[in-house]
Amino acid sequence: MISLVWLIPAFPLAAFLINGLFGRRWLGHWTGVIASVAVGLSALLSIGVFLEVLGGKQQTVVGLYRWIGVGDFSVNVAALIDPLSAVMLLVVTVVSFLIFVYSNGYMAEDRGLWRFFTWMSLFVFAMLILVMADNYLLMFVGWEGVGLCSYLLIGFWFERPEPYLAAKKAFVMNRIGDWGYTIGIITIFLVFNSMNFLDIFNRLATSSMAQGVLTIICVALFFGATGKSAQLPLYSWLPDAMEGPTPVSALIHAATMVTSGVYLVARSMPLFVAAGPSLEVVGVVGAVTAIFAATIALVQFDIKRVMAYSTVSQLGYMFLALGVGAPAAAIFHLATHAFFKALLFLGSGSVIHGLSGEQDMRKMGGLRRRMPVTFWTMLIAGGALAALPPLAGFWSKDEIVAAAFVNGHFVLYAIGIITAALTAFYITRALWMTFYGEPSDHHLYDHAHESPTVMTLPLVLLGVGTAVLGIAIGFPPEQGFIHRFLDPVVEAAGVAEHAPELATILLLAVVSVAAGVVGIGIGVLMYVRHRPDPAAVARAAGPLYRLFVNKYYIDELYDHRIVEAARAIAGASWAFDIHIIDGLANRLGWALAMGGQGLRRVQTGVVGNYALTIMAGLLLMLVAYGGYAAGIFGR
Amino acid sequence: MGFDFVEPVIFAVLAVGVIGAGAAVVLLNRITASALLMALSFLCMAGMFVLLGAETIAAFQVLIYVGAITVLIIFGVQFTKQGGDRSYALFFQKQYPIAAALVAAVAIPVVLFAFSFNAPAPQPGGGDIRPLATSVFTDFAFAFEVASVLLLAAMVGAIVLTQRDERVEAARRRR
Amino acid sequence: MTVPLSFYVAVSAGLFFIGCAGVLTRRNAVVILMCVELMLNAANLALVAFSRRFGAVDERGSVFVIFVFVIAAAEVAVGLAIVLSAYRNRPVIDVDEIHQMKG
Amino acid sequence: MTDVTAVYPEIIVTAVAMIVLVADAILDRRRASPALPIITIAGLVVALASVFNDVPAGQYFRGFVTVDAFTTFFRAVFILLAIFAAAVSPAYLARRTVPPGEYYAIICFSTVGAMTVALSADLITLFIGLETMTIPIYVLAGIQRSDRFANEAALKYFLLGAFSSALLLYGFAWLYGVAHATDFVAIAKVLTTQGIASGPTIVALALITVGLGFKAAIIPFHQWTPDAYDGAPTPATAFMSVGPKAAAFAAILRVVDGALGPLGVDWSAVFAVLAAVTMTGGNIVALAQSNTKRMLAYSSIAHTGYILAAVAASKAGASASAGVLFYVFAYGLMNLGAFACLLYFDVEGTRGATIEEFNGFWQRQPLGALAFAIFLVSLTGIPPTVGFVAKVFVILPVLDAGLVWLAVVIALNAVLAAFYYLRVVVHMYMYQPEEKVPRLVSPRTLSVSLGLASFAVVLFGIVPGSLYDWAMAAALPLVR
Amino acid sequence: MTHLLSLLVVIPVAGLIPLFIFRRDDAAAKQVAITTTAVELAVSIWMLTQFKVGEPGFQLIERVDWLPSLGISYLVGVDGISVLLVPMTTLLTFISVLYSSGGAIKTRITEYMTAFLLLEVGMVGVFVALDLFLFYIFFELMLVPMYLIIGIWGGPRRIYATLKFVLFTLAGSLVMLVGIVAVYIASADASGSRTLSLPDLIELRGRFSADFQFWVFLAFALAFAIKLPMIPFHTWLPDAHVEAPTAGSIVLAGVLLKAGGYGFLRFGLPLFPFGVQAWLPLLILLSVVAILYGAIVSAVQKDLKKLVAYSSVAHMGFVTLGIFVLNPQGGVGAVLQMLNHGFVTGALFLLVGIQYEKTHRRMIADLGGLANMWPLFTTFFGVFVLASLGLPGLNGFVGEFLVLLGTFKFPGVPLGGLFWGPLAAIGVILAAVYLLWMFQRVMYGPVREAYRALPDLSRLEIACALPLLLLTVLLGVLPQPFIAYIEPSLDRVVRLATDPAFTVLASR
Repeated sequence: MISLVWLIPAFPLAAFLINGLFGRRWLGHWTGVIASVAVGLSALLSIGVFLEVLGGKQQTVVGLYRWIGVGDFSVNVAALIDPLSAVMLLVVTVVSFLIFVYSNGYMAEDRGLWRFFTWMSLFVFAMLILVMADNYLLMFVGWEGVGLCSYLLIGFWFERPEPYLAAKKAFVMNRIGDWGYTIGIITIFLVFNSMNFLDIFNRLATSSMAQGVLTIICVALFFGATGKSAQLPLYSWLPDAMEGPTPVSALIHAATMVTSGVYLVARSMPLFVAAGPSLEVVGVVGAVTAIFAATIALVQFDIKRVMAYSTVSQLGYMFLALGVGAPAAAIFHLATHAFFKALLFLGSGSVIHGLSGEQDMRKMGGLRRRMPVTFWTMLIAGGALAALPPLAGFWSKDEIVAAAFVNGHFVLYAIGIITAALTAFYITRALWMTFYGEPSDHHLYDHAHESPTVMTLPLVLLGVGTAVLGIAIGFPPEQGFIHRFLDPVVEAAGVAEHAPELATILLLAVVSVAAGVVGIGIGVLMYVRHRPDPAAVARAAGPLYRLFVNKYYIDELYDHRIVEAARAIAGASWAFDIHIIDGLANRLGWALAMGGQGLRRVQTGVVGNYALTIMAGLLLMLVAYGGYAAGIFGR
Repeated sequence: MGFDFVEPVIFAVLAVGVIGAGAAVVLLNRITASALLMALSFLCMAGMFVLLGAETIAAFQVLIYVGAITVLIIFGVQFTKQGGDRSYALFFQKQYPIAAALVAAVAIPVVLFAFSFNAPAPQPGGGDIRPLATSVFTDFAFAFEVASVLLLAAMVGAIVLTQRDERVEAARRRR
Repeated sequence: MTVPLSFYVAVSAGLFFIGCAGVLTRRNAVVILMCVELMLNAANLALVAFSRRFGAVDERGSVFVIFVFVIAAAEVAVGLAIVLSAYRNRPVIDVDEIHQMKG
Repeated sequence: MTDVTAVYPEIIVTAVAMIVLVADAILDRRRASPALPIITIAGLVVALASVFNDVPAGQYFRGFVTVDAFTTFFRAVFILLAIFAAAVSPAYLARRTVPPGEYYAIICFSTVGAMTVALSADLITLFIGLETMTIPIYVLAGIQRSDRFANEAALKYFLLGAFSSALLLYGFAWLYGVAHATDFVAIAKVLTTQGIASGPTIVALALITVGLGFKAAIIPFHQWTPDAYDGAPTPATAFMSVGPKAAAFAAILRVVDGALGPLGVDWSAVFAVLAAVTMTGGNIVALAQSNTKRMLAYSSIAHTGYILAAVAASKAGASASAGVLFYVFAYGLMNLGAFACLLYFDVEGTRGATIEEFNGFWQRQPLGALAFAIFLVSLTGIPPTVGFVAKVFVILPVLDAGLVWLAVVIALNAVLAAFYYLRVVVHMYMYQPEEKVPRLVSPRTLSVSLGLASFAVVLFGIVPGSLYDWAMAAALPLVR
Repeated sequence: MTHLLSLLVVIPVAGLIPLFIFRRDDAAAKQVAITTTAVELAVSIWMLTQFKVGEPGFQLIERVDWLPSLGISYLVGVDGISVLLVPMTTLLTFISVLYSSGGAIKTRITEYMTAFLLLEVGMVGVFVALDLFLFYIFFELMLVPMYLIIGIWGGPRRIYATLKFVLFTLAGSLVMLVGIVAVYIASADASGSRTLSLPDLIELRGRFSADFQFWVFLAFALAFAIKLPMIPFHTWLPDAHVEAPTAGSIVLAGVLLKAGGYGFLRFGLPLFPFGVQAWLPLLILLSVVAILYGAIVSAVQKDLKKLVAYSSVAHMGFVTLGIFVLNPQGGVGAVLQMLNHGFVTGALFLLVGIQYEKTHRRMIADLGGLANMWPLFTTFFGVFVLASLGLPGLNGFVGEFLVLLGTFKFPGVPLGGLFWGPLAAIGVILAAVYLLWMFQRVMYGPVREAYRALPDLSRLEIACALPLLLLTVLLGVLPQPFIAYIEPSLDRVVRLATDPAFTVLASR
């Protein structure tokens, strides 16, 4: 089965080509079917692969051909199948499949349907390359490929400016991150003389490396990860990315692409572990991002933006996990998050669909009667996000904060707990404003309707997943299936895994659940009992509130100050180009022409003057020859 | 042969004649006068040739320069006179200061260098017609032929430039 | 005593530069022509002087002079012809009046 | 009797002149105008053939006539240029009522003079040759009597020419006084022992430089050039601009390289500077010209500079002189052609067309435009044309002689030149013709000869080998 | 002893004859030109198959004495560096002619095609010539036809542009001519026999003293730097491109610029190792500056063609950088980058030209919303834009990445690869910025009424662009076969350039 692993990306690629070439003219709605079937097939295959890996095939490299090779530098197109990639394959294909199915309904009316499924297929292909690659360079292909697709899909509705501006922002910010990635991998090559994961880790194990250069490498790679996974300082593209169709947000900007940063760091764990300080960086950045984004999510009214910031925040958790040396927990959270966040997005998508495009939560309310399926599934997902046992989110997030505590990062732990409370609060707020209370806009309310089965079915499936996944693979804590499965990877990384005793685990679990409950409690108080009234709180918070609403003025900084500065520089250098560099050339020509005009005056046309010149010339000759003879000018 | 003042004295006189007449050609403003003084300068020059013992050259000098060339030039002067002689003496010319300075600057060193020619003991003069003739008609036979070609060309040229052009004349008369 | 060679050369040089001065300063084409003739004469004097005052009489200088006569004659003939044909079209003899072409 | 056979070419060319004059006299105008050029060209072709009849190289007329590869080369060049000039002229002469018989005869006389310069072995013959070459040219410049510009051109050229040949003569006189000899070999021998360290030598050298520099139009002795070229009837200009210049360089090689060779150290340094000044000055002023004829006049000054650079590189030995010879040939071909291209225009007087009048020339006269473009590209020095090869053969000795700066100056000047040459191409090909452009004429002889010439320009640009070898052979007798 | 290369040089010349015969008939002229270039393309591909991959030396050599007395000969041959550039040239020429025959050129067809055939002679010749004299002749032969193409069939300011182009190029190449002659003189051995044939010169380059190399390399570098162009000699490029007709831009960007980079690799590195070492710091600096500066300036261009032109400056910066880091990765990257730039930028100019033909607008501000009407055009344009900004999986990435890799490995003066590498990598970000900005401004947004009726790509236009698209993808996905062609010869060049013998020479 593993030998067939290349079929997994092959199917989406085929779908991409077919839809791309024939979609517009002939296929029409069939494009959706084709794409879904293709992804479904790869999902089946990856389940097979997963089982095989489970069956003990720990590390398999499936080579395809030599891609680039010059001198001592050589890179193959080859797949590395180990537990880590197996999990990722599974998550990616399965979630993608569900979302594809959902999209068939959601995008049905859009005349660009064929484009949508073409690019979605391409995205899945690229994502799979990213996950399967056995070396950093091939990974980079997928890495950029998903970036491209996200660009195309965010800008899907390119008649309006917002989408394509958001799209460009996303791509450019990713590119900035990729700068780090490039530097990282090239430095890796300089140090290890290879870009192949296994070679690198072997060399790392056998020979001792200089701390400094490893730190440079890791920081560079992590910088790349922040770009892709929307961490500080490169997070601000993700909220804007919500301009894309909702399934895109669900698939790319919640479940898969944005997690590839996490995957990168998890993949490079041995490097990070070997280079001590870099892990601290990862942890701190993750934690800060988590609480930072959560605070912004508190005050958003656009339902999708709430989800977006929550995604940023959750990704922060994952990096936090990596930072405190719990890669397994990170991957675990990645998986669960993929499910419940995708579900939240699809749910809100279903709401938007039901309200024919309305995204502002202030205009919603009371929808639970109108769209029950959506309501219930989102409720489950919300619970998971708020980390209520026994839902998936609880297990994974609990492990993260626990790991932070156990490994002695108490500050990070504290941040984690606070963030948990905030998370619980804003999700409560969002769900309440959407589904409870009185419909604030009756016109919308009356036309609201539940989505078709093709959309609700994936919701249900995801809901089930969200409900059971955690307990299925995450129990018992720290020894759950996922751990045993990922152990090889973790050990390879050489992370110090000291398993705490049960008491602490329970204690920590209680604390984090408590945090969640507190958050929910406050939320309920404010939005059900209206005491304290949200508006009053906002007024009381004053500047802090404004800070949150304006997202810490970071977009302001990025989109205006920096961009304007760049424009100014560019304009200046163009002026320099025209007036100085080119100007000099032209002025030289002008000067010569003027010189010609000047010399023309000497040509008076009067014979006497000409004779005079000749005489002067004679004098010059005498002086010259005399000078030479006397050796004045030297010989 | 003892002292012989004759030659130096004659030389001095001739030199004064050559230089003086030449200077007058440049300085005087009446063209006819200039022409005649030029002839005088040529004559003195012929005298110098005699003094140098080149009687043949002297003869040619008189024949060609004083005879032919001076006459030609005087004709030229006559032909071009009725434009009114608006030619001025040296000191009315525009660029004379620069010209004078330049010529002086060149002339002074050259004249000084001229004195650096030192001749060995003088040779007995004697007729120069024979060696001259042999040389011209043997060594320089070809050059001589070319010279004749030159004269022919000059003749043709002079004719073609001065012959009256019927149509142009007619046009002028019509005006 | 005979006059040394250098004196002859000096005289010729003097005459030569007088001619130069004339060419540079006079405006009448014919006068300029005369001045050129003076210069040629100066050259002749030098040539003859050299040819007669070398150790052994060397007639090449004199031969040169003969050819210079020829050249001078041709020059004058052509020169006057040119002056005349120009004068016929435009009765101006002062060369610094003649500068339609310049620059 | 061998003496006479040695100078058959000169005799034949003279004879041609005579025959033309006679034919002109006996034939009436109507039949003369077509017959004369044919007679001239035929006769000159015979003369050209006679150049190559194998006279054993050596001294004739008791050593006062040298016949060697050098002589042969220049004889051939002069006769070729004369043929070319005769071929492009007829239509113009007929149009402007220029007396054709005298015209062709004078060209032949001048050619005889030039050839005499090439074969001269001593100062006297050389001087006679120079004057025999120059004096007819004065006439040629003024031969369009009725035209004021022609008169002015002739007058200026004559007065200054006479002045400069007086200077040259005086220089020769002093050289004779210094060296006690007139033949180049003897002079060289004396100077070798004597060196430059005497006042008279310096004076002679200076005067000779000025005199020959005037004939070759070296700055600052060049000022007659634009006016004379501009005012003279265009076909005459075409010949003037190449024949006398070639002869001047023949003289420079014979006198300066030959007789004054021992003083090479001194004059080559001065010549290098003169060369740089000449090419730069010529080009810069040419930039500012709007009349193509005058522009070409200035450009010919610039080319003098290039040739002079090769002369200055005499330290490099034969390759320097070979460079001069090759460039002289190439220059004659392309410059005569370029001037002749102006003959397509029937503009007022003797002036050339202004650059605007060339707008859309490619439409009105495609082949003429093509030929002109080829000549201009060649003058610029862009391959595959003879002009480019010639530049290479100049740069080669210049670098060989260690004058790197001069080589760079040459290169940059070529860029300068490119500007104004290609501007003409721009006007010919890239602008539409304006309302009032001068009438065009397209005489067959002109087109044919230009076609041949432009073909030769390209041909020698692609296979210059044999020509260069010939130039090399011709240069060898000069180096002792 | 095959005559393939001579055939390549001769075919276009042969094409001139029928062209002259049919000069009155435009349609026939087009046919002749297309056929000729097609045959040329076929022959060049055949040549590719005849080439023995993996041998560093020159192959398919032909030698005919030309100026025997001067030891100059007609000497042609190819090695791994040039063997790929020749088919690229013929392909781009074919596409240009094909596109031009589709009505883009309306006046003076025959002259136009003649110019193109002559141009092809020059371009092919430059890549196959192994004798410096011959090389120079071809190098200049490219000049005049392009001068006419821009000047006659160009835009409103064509005269200024074309004169500028010619004067800049000439200024460089004439100085190089002096350099060539200097090399010729310096090549003299005891017996005084001299040569300009590259293989011989490489053998006897020991005769080139240190400061000789210093100056002569400068002379060569000037010509190539202007041709490339490198900062600060680049200002002719935008004008020339903006004014040139579409096909002219394609060939200019696609091939003529390459002559510069190729010249560095072919003559600069092997002949003047010390000169290279001496000028290395400056050249590296200029390359990196070109990458960043070119990108920054592109970002504020209002004219579509100008933007692409300035982007070429940046891309050629990668070429020179790759060449002068003097290691196999960099070098191979540079050559690949030359190919990629040829295909991608050529294609971009083609598409911009097509777009201009339809809308008659080139100001970015006047465009927009094209994606809706022209899905095909948008796809092509998008792919080439992405390739141009170095998206992995397309060809642009391979070259740029290898260059960056080489740069990081670059040991030395003055600051070392770890300084220059990341700096150059910034250029990749900037490329994304300005290209995407351009793409969205032109393609996205609401449809302009003025353009609503305009048709999408025609068959001919697709036929022109498709080969380039396929190559773009192929070179991105499967570059190894091409690298196999390049690498051996390039190793040789790099080894010649870093020959330790010359550090000794330098010390002397």
